[in-house]
Amino acid sequence: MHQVSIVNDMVIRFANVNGTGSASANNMFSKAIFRMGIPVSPKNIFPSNIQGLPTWYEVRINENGYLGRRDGIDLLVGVNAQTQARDIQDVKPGGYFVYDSTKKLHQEYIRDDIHYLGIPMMELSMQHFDHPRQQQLFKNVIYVGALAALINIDLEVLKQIIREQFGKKEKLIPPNFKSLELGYQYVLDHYEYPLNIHLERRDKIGDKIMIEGNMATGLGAIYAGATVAAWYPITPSTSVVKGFETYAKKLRIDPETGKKKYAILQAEDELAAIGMVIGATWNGARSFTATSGPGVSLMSEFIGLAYFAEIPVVLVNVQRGGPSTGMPTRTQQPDILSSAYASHGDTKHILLFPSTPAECFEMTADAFDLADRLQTPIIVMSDLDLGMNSHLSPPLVWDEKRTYDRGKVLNADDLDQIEKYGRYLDVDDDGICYRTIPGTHPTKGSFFTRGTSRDEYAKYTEDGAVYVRIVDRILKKWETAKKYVPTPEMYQEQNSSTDGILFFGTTTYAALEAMDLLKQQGINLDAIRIKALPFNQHVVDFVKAHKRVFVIEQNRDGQFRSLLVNELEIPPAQLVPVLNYDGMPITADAIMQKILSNLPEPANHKSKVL
Amino acid sequence: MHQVSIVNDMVIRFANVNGTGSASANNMFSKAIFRMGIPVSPKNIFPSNIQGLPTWYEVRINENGYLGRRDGIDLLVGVNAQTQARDIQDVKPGGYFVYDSTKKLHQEYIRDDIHYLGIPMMELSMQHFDHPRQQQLFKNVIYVGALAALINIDLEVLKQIIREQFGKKEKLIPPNFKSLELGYQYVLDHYEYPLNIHLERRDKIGDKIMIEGNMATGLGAIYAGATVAAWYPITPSTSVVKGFETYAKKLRIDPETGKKKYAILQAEDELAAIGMVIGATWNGARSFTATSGPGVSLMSEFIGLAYFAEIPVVLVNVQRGGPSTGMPTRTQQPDILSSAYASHGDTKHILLFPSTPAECFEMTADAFDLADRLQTPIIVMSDLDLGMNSHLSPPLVWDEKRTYDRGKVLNADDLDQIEKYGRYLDVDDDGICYRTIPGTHPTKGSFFTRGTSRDEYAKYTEDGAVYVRIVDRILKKWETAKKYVPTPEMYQEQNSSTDGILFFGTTTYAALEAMDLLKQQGINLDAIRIKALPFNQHVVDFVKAHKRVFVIEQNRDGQFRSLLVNELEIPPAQLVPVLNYDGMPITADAIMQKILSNLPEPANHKSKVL
Amino acid sequence: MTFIKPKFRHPLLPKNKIGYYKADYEGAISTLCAGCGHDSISGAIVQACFELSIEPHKIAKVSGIGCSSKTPTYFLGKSHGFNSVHGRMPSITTGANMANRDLIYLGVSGDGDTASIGMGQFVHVIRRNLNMVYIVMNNGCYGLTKGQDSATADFGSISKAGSINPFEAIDLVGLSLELGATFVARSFSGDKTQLVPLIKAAISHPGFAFLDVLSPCVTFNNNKGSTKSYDFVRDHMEATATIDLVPEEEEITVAYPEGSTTSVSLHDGSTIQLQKLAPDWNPTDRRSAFNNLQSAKAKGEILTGLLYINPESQDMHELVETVPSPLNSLQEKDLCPGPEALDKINDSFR
Amino acid sequence: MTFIKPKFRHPLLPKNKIGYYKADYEGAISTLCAGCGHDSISGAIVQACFELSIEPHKIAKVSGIGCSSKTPTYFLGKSHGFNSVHGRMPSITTGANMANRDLIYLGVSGDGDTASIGMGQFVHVIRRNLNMVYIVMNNGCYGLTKGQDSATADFGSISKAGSINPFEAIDLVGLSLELGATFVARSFSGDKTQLVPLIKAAISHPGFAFLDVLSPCVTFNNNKGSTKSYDFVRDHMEATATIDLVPEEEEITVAYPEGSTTSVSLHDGSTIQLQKLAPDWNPTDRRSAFNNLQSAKAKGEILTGLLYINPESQDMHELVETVPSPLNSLQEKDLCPGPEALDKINDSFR
Ligand SMILES: Cc1ncc(C[n+]2csc(CCOP(=O)(O)OP(=O)(O)O)c2C)c(N)n1
Ligand SMILES: Cc1ncc(C[n+]2csc(CCOP(=O)(O)OP(=O)(O)O)c2C)c(N)n1
Ligand code: SF4
Ligand code: SF4
Ligand SMILES: [Mg+2]
Ligand SMILES: [Mg+2]
Repeated sequence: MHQVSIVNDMVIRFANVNGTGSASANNMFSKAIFRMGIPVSPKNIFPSNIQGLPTWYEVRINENGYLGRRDGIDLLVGVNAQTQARDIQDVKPGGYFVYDSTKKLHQEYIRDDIHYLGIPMMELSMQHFDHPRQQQLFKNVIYVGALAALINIDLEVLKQIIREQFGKKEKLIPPNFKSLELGYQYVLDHYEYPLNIHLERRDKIGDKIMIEGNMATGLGAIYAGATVAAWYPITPSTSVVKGFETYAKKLRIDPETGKKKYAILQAEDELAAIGMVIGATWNGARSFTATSGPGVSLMSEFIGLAYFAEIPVVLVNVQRGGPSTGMPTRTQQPDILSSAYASHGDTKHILLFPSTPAECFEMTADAFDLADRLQTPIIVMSDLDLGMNSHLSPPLVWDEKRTYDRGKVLNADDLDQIEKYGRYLDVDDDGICYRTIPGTHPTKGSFFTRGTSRDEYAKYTEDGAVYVRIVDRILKKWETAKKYVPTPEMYQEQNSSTDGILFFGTTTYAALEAMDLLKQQGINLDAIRIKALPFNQHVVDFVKAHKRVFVIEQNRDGQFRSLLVNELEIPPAQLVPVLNYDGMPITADAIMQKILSNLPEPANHKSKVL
Repeated sequence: MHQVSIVNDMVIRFANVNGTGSASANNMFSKAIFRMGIPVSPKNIFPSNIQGLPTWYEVRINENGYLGRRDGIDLLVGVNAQTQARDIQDVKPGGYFVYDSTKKLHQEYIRDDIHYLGIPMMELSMQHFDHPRQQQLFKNVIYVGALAALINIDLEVLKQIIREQFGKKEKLIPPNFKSLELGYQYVLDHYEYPLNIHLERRDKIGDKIMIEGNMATGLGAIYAGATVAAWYPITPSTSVVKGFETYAKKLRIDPETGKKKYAILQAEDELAAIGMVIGATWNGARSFTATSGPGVSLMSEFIGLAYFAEIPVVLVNVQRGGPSTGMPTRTQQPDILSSAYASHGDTKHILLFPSTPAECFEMTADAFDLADRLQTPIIVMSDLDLGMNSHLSPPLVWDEKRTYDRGKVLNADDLDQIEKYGRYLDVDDDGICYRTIPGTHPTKGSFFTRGTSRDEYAKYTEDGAVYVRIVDRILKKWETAKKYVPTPEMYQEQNSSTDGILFFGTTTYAALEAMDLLKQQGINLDAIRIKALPFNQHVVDFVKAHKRVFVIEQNRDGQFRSLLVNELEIPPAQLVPVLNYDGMPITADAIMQKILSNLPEPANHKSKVL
Repeated sequence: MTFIKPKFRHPLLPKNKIGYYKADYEGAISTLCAGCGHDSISGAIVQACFELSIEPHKIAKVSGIGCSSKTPTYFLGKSHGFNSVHGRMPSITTGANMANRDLIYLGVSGDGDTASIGMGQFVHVIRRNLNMVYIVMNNGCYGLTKGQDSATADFGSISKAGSINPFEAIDLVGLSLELGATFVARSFSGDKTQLVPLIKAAISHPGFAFLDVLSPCVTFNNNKGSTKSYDFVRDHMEATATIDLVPEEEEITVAYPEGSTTSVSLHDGSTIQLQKLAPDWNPTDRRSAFNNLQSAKAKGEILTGLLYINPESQDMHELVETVPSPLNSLQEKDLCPGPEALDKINDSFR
Repeated sequence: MTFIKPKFRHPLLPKNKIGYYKADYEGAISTLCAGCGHDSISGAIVQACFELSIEPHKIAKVSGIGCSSKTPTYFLGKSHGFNSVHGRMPSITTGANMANRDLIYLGVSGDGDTASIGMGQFVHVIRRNLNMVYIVMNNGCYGLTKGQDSATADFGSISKAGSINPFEAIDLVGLSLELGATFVARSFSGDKTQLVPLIKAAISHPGFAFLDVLSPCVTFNNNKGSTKSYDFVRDHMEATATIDLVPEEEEITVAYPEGSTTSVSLHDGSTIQLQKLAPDWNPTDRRSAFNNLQSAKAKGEILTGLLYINPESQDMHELVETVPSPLNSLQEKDLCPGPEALDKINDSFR
């Protein structure tokens, strides 16, 4: 079982019980690695429950920047008795199992192909703290201290994090320090350290930040000038509005009066939440809501209203697992079709697919411009993995020169210049009409917004020809949208393979790693990452340029693939589905295997010499 | 302007004001033609309003049985001053305009290519009736009398209809007779009759009936043994539950106690309506709801629950026009995608597509068997045209030997035989598991129904592998369903053309006529009518057997075509959309034109000599 | 009823304080049934806004779906309107109001729209004390979908012919009192003398002002004890299974002094008892409003007037402490923290 | 809290009239937070059903979504259960009840589940007087989504630390009284002496029986005035921006005589005042229930006990006049009119 050193490349998993305060200790652990300049990516695997059930925290550390999920645990910190048997099975041969040796390990749990490292965490904690609640809490910090010694985390980095975190509650600093040291010292006294898998400081982070997607989304709404946020709590979207609120409180309070330049409305349900958004944007404010699958289902009647009455809406869908309540604390990308075609009747909606927190920020801000420009719902398609886990991300960027695009809105002066205003007149021949905000002008520009058919002057009509004119014009807007939505990212200067790989959102992490893995086997794939629906010409060109395109997504039914076929009229056989839908983020390995199994003639896929 | 006689082939339109009692007079008109043995098909074109707005009643009479809508009005009865100008324009050259000559016709309305026939309807009515309300009502009967003379309707047939209708309110019979005669006599006295377009008795009806689709749907639910109907009023579905109630009152009241063997629940909204259905079927009753697009949108969260928790649901979607409130009194088939994939997450639902009232009856009854057998929502996709208009239909049939298929339900004895019951165990390897009804057995068979992920024993789990097993098994059920759903109808013994035509629901009427029109031009198309999703092998074979298939549907986005591509992996280019979405039923002519414009090489499409 | 309305305005017609004619507050011609109570309420709204000298474009009209919800087309043609979806007017109005606190929000709904599908939103808009007028045009039935019972059926305590409504009616006035609404009133569509001042008071109230207005449906309020002519209509409709015959009726008007009781005869000949609060009624006492309401109900009477007003009402903006200027008037410079602030934020995530 | 429950049953343990042990009414081990009030209510339900000698499989348990809605897993393991979707328990129960009037329907919901998203269905199930027990486990917050205010916050009239809830609480007891509920009661999770008989009475009531049970949330009911140890938890959570530290607490129990008032100290040190109805309280007088409720509220007290019962209650089946046998027991022969009847029907359409 002697192994060579593996530096800065490992997966560490913590097996905890929720409600025991492990979250903060685990976060501290990841942050320290980040601060040591080593790329790191933690994932929370938590139950739909508040206290007493198993929860895992899985950290991938990889100095090459591969931060998608990877199977195979190198080191597992197992402090949950309920799951110990299974946890031990999950350690990969040659790996480590760190456990609380206050209680003896079951004899039957012993595998002979892994290492066991007992630390008497609870015992140490009880020796130093009186109150049971503190004993429980600091036990977690003790194992962080132990890990610091075992895999070589800089203790000072950890302490600095504690200092910053408890700056205002100073009395909490010494017990945290103490706990760290207890664990650290125990390892020093009892084990050879560091282990063969361990860390070394690097400078691989650059200006990157570590942030949850939902926080970045909330910040995007702040920067885009949203003033009315309406929502109803639902995992995993709840922290979007929380992020918005956190920064609104910091940045949007009138310093003199203490009054708010924003309103956050906790609605009575999701129907009301999106209704409030529609009311607010109709009335000229920027407004948004965030929800997850069940919420989108409930919102679908209203989404259709916004589509047909042409009202800007920004809706963040932080997707979670399964139909119905499903797996509410697991990740998937299962709402592609239900979001794209939400609501009855002929409707289709603009979707944005961020894949990093920086894009959550940027695309959320873009969503407001797009909504105002295109006067229609814009759905930001995030997911639990992106939204609720911290990700290493490029910093959030706000271009100094950027200004809000409020789209075609007429003010009083504009109206004075117009002979006869028609809300649904396609003056510019781009499918987008001019809207007016209530209260703008004493005599001109008022109209009746409605979900029923109406003519160009917003007058109710049951005339079929007029209806056709209006819905065809709305379709023209869809064409226009292609100019405005973010263009896909290409990962090659020029296509060089007959096969392509296509992905979006959080499948990106694993997809890029899989490409590199395949390249190592001499298989070169062209790649495209899609950022928005409607798909524009680049997507068409990419698909056309390849005999076969692997479409990677995280749902059972290959929904994104359906969307591609349907919107671009692609022969389905050209698109090979690569699916994962067990609620855990897809791994590079799974992608690679699936692609390999589809490549009977590997020779074809070697890079062409140009 | 002299023309040859046209017998039993015409379109007659009545232009009325709603709320004036014209509906009953118009119905009487159609019924009389039906009773004269001549195929007839009336369509109501009514506003979303109760009184005072234009409404039309368009009757196609065709002894060859072509009863889809046809453009070009042969005779228009224009008794609505508001629309007279437009109505007159709609009469085809050589046609007739019958109007109330109590008021003089505007000079500018005079066209020289049509005939004007003034009848002083109001004047006649006022001469014979005192009360304004009666004057208004009988004016309508007067024009029916006039038409009887003009186009040769048997007066006795009309009188018999009146006798039957007012059997219990005898005092209403004489004034109706009187009115008929007033109109009839006026024509006799003032015009040459009958016109060159007129009727002659035939025997082309056979055992057919004339009934609204919704009434047949309601009857289907009665026959299938539905006991709990939960609904919320919405046009055009309201009359489904009304139909159910009408017959429940007749057939389902315990004669001794006067108590009901059914419960009709007018819910507070559509969410509650489908919730009640789910509760009732979970508890072992047959139950259904009927709604239209906005209702389906509101139901979508619950539809996902029923899909995932595997609860039988029968949902009738009587489709209407447009997204949002849209054109609530116009017909479309615009909810194909939103019904097939209703709800967030990976879901797909079984759809049935009736095209006649007889099929509304049969498929509704089937829907209950399918729901019980497959333990999932079954959506009957009707539409306004089918549901709210009277159609000439084969009689409703209930096979004496038919018995309810209640699917896999375990009773107490079954349970006693089972060691360990698992609600979601795929015992028979067809994806369908055994359910139990609450209260069945004191100690065995109880389980917890839920929308969250769970294992084969209905125990909550967040284990991804179990989730995958369950949703894959649900997909297996989808394959099994192909065996159970109605198979498509083929219109040829053997395929004989390179091109096919594919349709479903109410497009059938016009599609079949279009085929004949094309045949007259030497163009022969193979045809298939689809009755259900999932599509089975017949559909695959049909599409494969043809170079090109025209898909006829009534929505903007070609939703059925998308469904075909998506479910059958068909190259989209093979399917040519033929669309109509102005809210009026599609015409044979429109289909023919579209197909012709897509047939550059007509030679190819002539029938092959076999 | 549709006919052409004259555009011409007589120069001697009265103007209000801000120089508008009453016609400036009117809307398109109504397409409701002749005699429908809803039209009377529209008229009262026009009158109230005219008398209050509100600039029409400073009003936003919001409604759900139903005959009642169509009425905003028929008044205040110079105001923006939003005919939203069934039962969701309150959420639309909430969003709109939060975006711009400076407009007047006039919400119109029906008893189906409010008491059934819209119940949840109704309850919660009351709870938030949103500054708006909320008028329910209450006819005890679903007019637009052809006369099904609503959850407020039967205000006359006489059960409907044919289908006897087996359920307790929801009293929206009692309900809103219980929920702490800060302005609660009831009136009758045809009682202009009472209705116009109530609408004016509701508009002036800083918070949620609820107005339950009984509004007879000509066509579907087919109560027992109806007159001969009604029988004729019913017989005809029953025999032919069509409901296409709408009797043209006159608007029902009523005038009776405060503190008294009157009996109103509806289109179909049935009657309801209205009781008007006395002039010395103290509308700031919520408990006595409750008690009076219950007593009247026990007597089969319907209490009308301003039952309750909370003079201390604080509207939602005050409760959630937004800035005094409308949120929709804030500009990019007020809202966007800019790149430097973002640098600091980025730093906090390192 | 998860641990293994012993399966062994002592032969001397008491059985009820129909021969069941109390354990036969228990469910799976709770996974709620230690000390959660909801678990106490589950215990009371078990006790009540045991004492009433109901066959467990004759009960159907229905709930929405939330910590409270999870509890049906933790009691009556031999009964069918349905954990439906958020806020929609009433409609599921309505359908179920209409299908089979012979079972007992036990609906469990939370204050979020009922007073927010579920408000519409709550109001309407009351109106229909569906024969069911409707228990709201009322903790004034959204437990499962981590502690947001609910519409019933704040039952202790002490505003929450951090975010002060600006809105009036909805009093579900007052609301259901106003809506004409035929059985209205309130209790406290830890008051077994009061709660068990109330649940038994609710089960026995032929109609809608509403039970609002105050049920403190250990984790998120973080009121002001909390004890030192709570401060520590809060400080830690605030500083680390995590809410992963749940204090293990004991169940709060209380016992106080009828007619008296008691003050209950919650986990976080804050207190609420409970007032128990006197033994001679007449629960059939709806108006005095109203008045008492208002008076208690004015004093900052929460009235507990059976406030109102309508002894004439007729449940929905009686109102809509269904046959006495359960509809789900009717067979094809009872339901299907057969081909001959269809021939006649066809004829009527010719
Ligand atoms: C989601 C949805 N369900 C149902 C309908 C059909 N619908 C239109 S109006 C209406 C009832 C209106 O009743 P009410 O609010 O009392 O208005 P009234 O017509 O009586 O004035 C219904 C059910 C709809 N438009 N949308
Ligand atoms: C449609 C929908 N929206 C939101 C949620 C998220 N959610 C789950 S439980 C809950 C609130 C539960 O609060 P309450 O009913 O008071 O129960 P408690 O946990 O406090 O007992 C919410 C909002 C959901 N499951 N479904
Ligand atoms: S149906 Fe009734 S509510 Fe609707 S417009 Fe006519 S009278 Fe008014
Ligand atoms: S979070 Fe609150 S309500 Fe939920 S289980 Fe814990 S203590 Fe109970
Ligand atoms: Mg109404
Ligand atoms: Mg709660």
